[in-house]
Amino acid sequence: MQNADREINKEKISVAEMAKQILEQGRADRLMGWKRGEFFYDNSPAVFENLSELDDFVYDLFCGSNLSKFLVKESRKDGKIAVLLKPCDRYSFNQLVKEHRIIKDNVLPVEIDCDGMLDIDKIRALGIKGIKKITVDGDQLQIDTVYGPKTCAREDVLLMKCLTCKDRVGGDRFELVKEIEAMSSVERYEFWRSELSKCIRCNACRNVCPACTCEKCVFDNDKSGIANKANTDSFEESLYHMIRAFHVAGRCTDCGECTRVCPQNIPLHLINRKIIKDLNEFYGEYQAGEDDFSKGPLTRFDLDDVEPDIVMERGGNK
Amino acid sequence: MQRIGVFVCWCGTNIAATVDIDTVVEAMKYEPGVVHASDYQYMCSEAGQSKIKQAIKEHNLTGIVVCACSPRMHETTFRKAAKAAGLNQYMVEIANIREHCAWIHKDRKEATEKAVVLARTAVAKLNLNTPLTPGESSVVKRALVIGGGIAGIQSALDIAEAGYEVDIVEKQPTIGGKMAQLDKTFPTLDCAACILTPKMVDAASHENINLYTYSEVDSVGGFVGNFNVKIRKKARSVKADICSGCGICTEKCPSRKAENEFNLGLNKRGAIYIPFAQAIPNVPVIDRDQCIKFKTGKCGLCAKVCPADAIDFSQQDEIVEKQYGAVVLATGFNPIKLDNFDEFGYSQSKDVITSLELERIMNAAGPTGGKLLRPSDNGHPHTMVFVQCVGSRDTTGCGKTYCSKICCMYTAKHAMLIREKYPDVDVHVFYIDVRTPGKNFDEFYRRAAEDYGVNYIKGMVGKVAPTNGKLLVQGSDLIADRQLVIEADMVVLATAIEPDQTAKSLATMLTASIDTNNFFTEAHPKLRPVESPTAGVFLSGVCQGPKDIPETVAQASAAAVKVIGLLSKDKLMCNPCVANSNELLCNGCSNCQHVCPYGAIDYVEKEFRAGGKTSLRRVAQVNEAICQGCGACTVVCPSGAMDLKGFTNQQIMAEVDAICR
Amino acid sequence: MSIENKEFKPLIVAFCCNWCSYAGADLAGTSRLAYPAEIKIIRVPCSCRVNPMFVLRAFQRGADGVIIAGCHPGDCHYTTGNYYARRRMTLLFSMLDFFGIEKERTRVDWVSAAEGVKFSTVMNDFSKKIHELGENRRLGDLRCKMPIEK
Amino acid sequence: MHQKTQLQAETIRLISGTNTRKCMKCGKCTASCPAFAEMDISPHKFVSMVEHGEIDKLMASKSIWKCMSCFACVERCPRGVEPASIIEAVRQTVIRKQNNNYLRPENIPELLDPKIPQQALVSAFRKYSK
Repeated sequence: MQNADREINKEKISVAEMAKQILEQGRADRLMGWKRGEFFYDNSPAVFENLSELDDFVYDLFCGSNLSKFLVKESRKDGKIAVLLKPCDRYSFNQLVKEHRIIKDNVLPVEIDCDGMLDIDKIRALGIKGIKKITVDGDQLQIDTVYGPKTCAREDVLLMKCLTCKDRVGGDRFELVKEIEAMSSVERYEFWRSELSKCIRCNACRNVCPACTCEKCVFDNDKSGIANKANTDSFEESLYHMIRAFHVAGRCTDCGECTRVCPQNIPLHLINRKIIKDLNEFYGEYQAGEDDFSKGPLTRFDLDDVEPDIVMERGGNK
Repeated sequence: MQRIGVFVCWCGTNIAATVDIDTVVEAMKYEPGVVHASDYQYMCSEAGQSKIKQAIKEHNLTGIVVCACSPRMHETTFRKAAKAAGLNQYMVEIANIREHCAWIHKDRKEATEKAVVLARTAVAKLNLNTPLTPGESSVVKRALVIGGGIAGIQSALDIAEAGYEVDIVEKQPTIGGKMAQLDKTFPTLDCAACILTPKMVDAASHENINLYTYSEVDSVGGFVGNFNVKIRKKARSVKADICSGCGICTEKCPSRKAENEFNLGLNKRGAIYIPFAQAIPNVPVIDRDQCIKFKTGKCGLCAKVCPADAIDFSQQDEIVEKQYGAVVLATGFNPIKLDNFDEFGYSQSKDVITSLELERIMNAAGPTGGKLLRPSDNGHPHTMVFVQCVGSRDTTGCGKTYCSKICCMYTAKHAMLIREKYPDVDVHVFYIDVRTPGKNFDEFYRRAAEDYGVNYIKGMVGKVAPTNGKLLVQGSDLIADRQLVIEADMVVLATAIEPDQTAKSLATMLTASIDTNNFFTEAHPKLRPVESPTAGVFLSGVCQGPKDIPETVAQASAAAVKVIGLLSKDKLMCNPCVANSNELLCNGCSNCQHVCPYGAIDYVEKEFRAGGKTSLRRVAQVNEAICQGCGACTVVCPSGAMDLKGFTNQQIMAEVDAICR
Repeated sequence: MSIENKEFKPLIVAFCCNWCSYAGADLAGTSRLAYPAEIKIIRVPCSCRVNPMFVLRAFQRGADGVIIAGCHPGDCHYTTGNYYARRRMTLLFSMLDFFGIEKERTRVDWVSAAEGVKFSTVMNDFSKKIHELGENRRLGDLRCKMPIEK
Repeated sequence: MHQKTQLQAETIRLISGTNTRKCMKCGKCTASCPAFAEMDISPHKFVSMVEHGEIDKLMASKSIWKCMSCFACVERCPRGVEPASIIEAVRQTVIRKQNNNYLRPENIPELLDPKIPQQALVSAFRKYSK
């Protein structure tokens, strides 16, 4: 996926150096990247307006967040903004350009490399506490902790979304979806009931989702009939994730941000992936955000599409 | 808050017999917004309507729910009544408690419960209704008639006489259709050509009628009042404007291999041909599949002999794009293929023919010059057997389930004509039923039997076996309860008729519905028989259902009247139940534009002020004159900005809630 | 179970397009072709007007089955509406199945204005299926803690 | 109709799987029948007689043993009524009452004639055995 109007790091200089050069040379007025957080593992998205602000710039193993969505607002401001796009972020970027949510002319997309981002929770789950610093050593991570040096396999602590990165060779991103499909209907129901019971309706999944950029979200709109109002009945509660998944169907790029940010660790991306899997099987392979012009699978049709009965005939036990 | 009146109709006993009206009325009184509920025996009657009007004024109602028959039946009636009483006509909702309740349920308690639910669903929807105003669109004062048979010609003539332009599109090289192939017509026995050809000439010479022969409709866009049609004028390879119609080319053409379609393949024609002597336009056409010039590059004899230099081998198909206010479908019929009816031996013997083939044989301009000759040896037949209902009334899938309607009468005609001209010929007719409703029809059939001695046999033919130059017809005589074998010289099959195959593709292009047999569906089987459910599309002739010539002509004129009524209007009221975009919510994502079948959605950059700042945003705008209100856009809109007036998200959800309460 | 089933009165919502299926339902009525009273019809202009949210809402409010009926593919009054509906509903049904909601509770069928008999058959058939499935508990509230019987 | 005859007619309809009401009395079955000359009751009457419950008469009829089960009537009936199936059903009813086998598998080889169509053989076996 390469576009002529995109910055590509040809000289293989560091991302920080690239960022500096872009602002220095005035190729953009502002730059969207990541800023060091209070802790080394909580880098957050930030806009840098001048060179001195770039002192806080960081691009390391904890820059998982997808910057595309911020451009919906940022690209509408005056001046040009450069944005750093990891390979996985580019799909969201394209999709948003396609939907006219990002004003393309005001953005300088900068493609940067990524070898996979880390999940701090996974590292902690290995019993590694008091972490001071993490360095990469081939497949291994050297972790400097207050209790002395530790190591772990890099593969074991990658973000979920990096494990099924579209640029990785091999692996099946639908593996978990298939596992759930193979369950009995009751098992599936119990699985989702136990997962969705954890939801606290914090809306983090929606807020981070690059496909959820509506001017006004239906869940915030009293007139939509599904608004997030006082819990007079459980409709909104139980169906929130279904409606959300359907809303982004055909537009979801499978960026995995929903699961990354979920404070309750609900594997929300599996719902979206199930839809992507179905779309691929029924209507041919389609990757939302592969380009910024093609029609999505739900806004086109074929005369000989499968009938809905196929759901009845397909696998998936009762 | 609305002030709603609920009116429950008894429909005589149609509803009242199964639904307890009082219970429904009583239950509605407690529904939110309802301030009045009453009932009446016939709500649609003048008295019923005035009850509604009175209640609207008396109770100062803002909307009414009528619990009655299907909205497809009387919605318009009640809307007019509401309008007359000063209400907006879209503040009317119908609860269908007849077709969807009283008529299909037997249990009174069950039906009453359902009627209450249906009524409260309508109330729930009405609570969210807002007055709607229909927009207006212009009317192109020109009609398109598809099909140039007697139906199309009659419709076109009537419309043209009223002063409107009409174009006829006919796929054959000439207008005339099936009637041009017929010999005589029942029940008067006057010759078909004598009454048809003057009409053909009238159509061709009428200043308001424009003929597109050897042409087909390629695509149709637009809507009532503004259809946009692409017509493909197939290449005739003859310049129609300079051809004098002398016919020398058709005589000199050395190719004689093509089957003459007009004579149903009973003889041959040249590669350049005029279908029949009275063809209109009288311009030949080159059959490129047969033409030696097109096949080998050599010949070109027709071009050499043409005194007008009208032959043009390089002619291409031409696409004409035109606007029409109304479309008349007059696509007609064909006899079915007899592949599924081997027992009648049609494929085994030349002497087994269809009735339409017999028409050609009997016709003075036909392949035998009007002499009744056996196709196999040109001999004079002595015994003829007619078989009725061949492929009609067949529920096994081999033929057609319906009665083809015209066969009884034309068979009587054939039998009579043969007996009159050749009294030495024995004529036997196998029939299942003889159906002769129609003016002077039964008298005609009885004359065939009584005056002309046609032997009518109640029974069916089971097998026709060609043996030693004869046809052994094995049939049953149910009155005598016996099986009989007739040694016949010719067998004539009254073959079922089916709609022309173009009906199906036209139905798709025009979104006009067709039934399981591919006949066009009428808007109402009794009350709107010549209109398609699609506004601006009208039906003429057999494309709507089997009919004979008098009926066809009557329907053609009726369709013309409907067209004239439409074209006489300067403006049409548009359906106000169209899509509507809430610009404040619109993301500008173009999803709605992608799915709109009419191209009714445009995007504009619009300024919005919020928090003291102005910003430009891309938002969707619906062209209300073009939108037909399907609602496809509403579902793909992620933010819910796109909604459908009259069927809003909130209204439908309120209906769901009311049903599921 | 069997006693429960006897008392089970299902609630079925049918979305019918105005041009074909609603007219088909009218024809079923005119022809006096019975189907169960638990089926309640909502008229929509086209099957493509049916938002999956409506289907979910019906289930959540206690419907035991939802059926969407439209013109046969190719016969849509609006030319293409039912093609979109077909994709949306296929996807929705598959997703519901993925959540463990009995997939037989949902159905799409194509009924033309001339198919009164088919309308009645389809409705009887669907109702029978819902009777077999019993009450819709799963989607009523996917998050409630009440365990379902297996 | 008498209860007994009604039951008999119902049995015939059940065994044959036909709906006699579909008959539109066109007579194509009788017209098609190659064994008509041998029959005392014509094929089309079979249908109406079942419809009217005259099963006893049918069971006594010669026709049921003359039908060759060629299925010409079934093939050509425009309404899908299947007179041959009705005749077969009546035969079945007669045989069940008689409790007798007219044809045994062991007798088949000696009766075999290569000219007999397979279908006729199968039909005969069904016809003359229980």
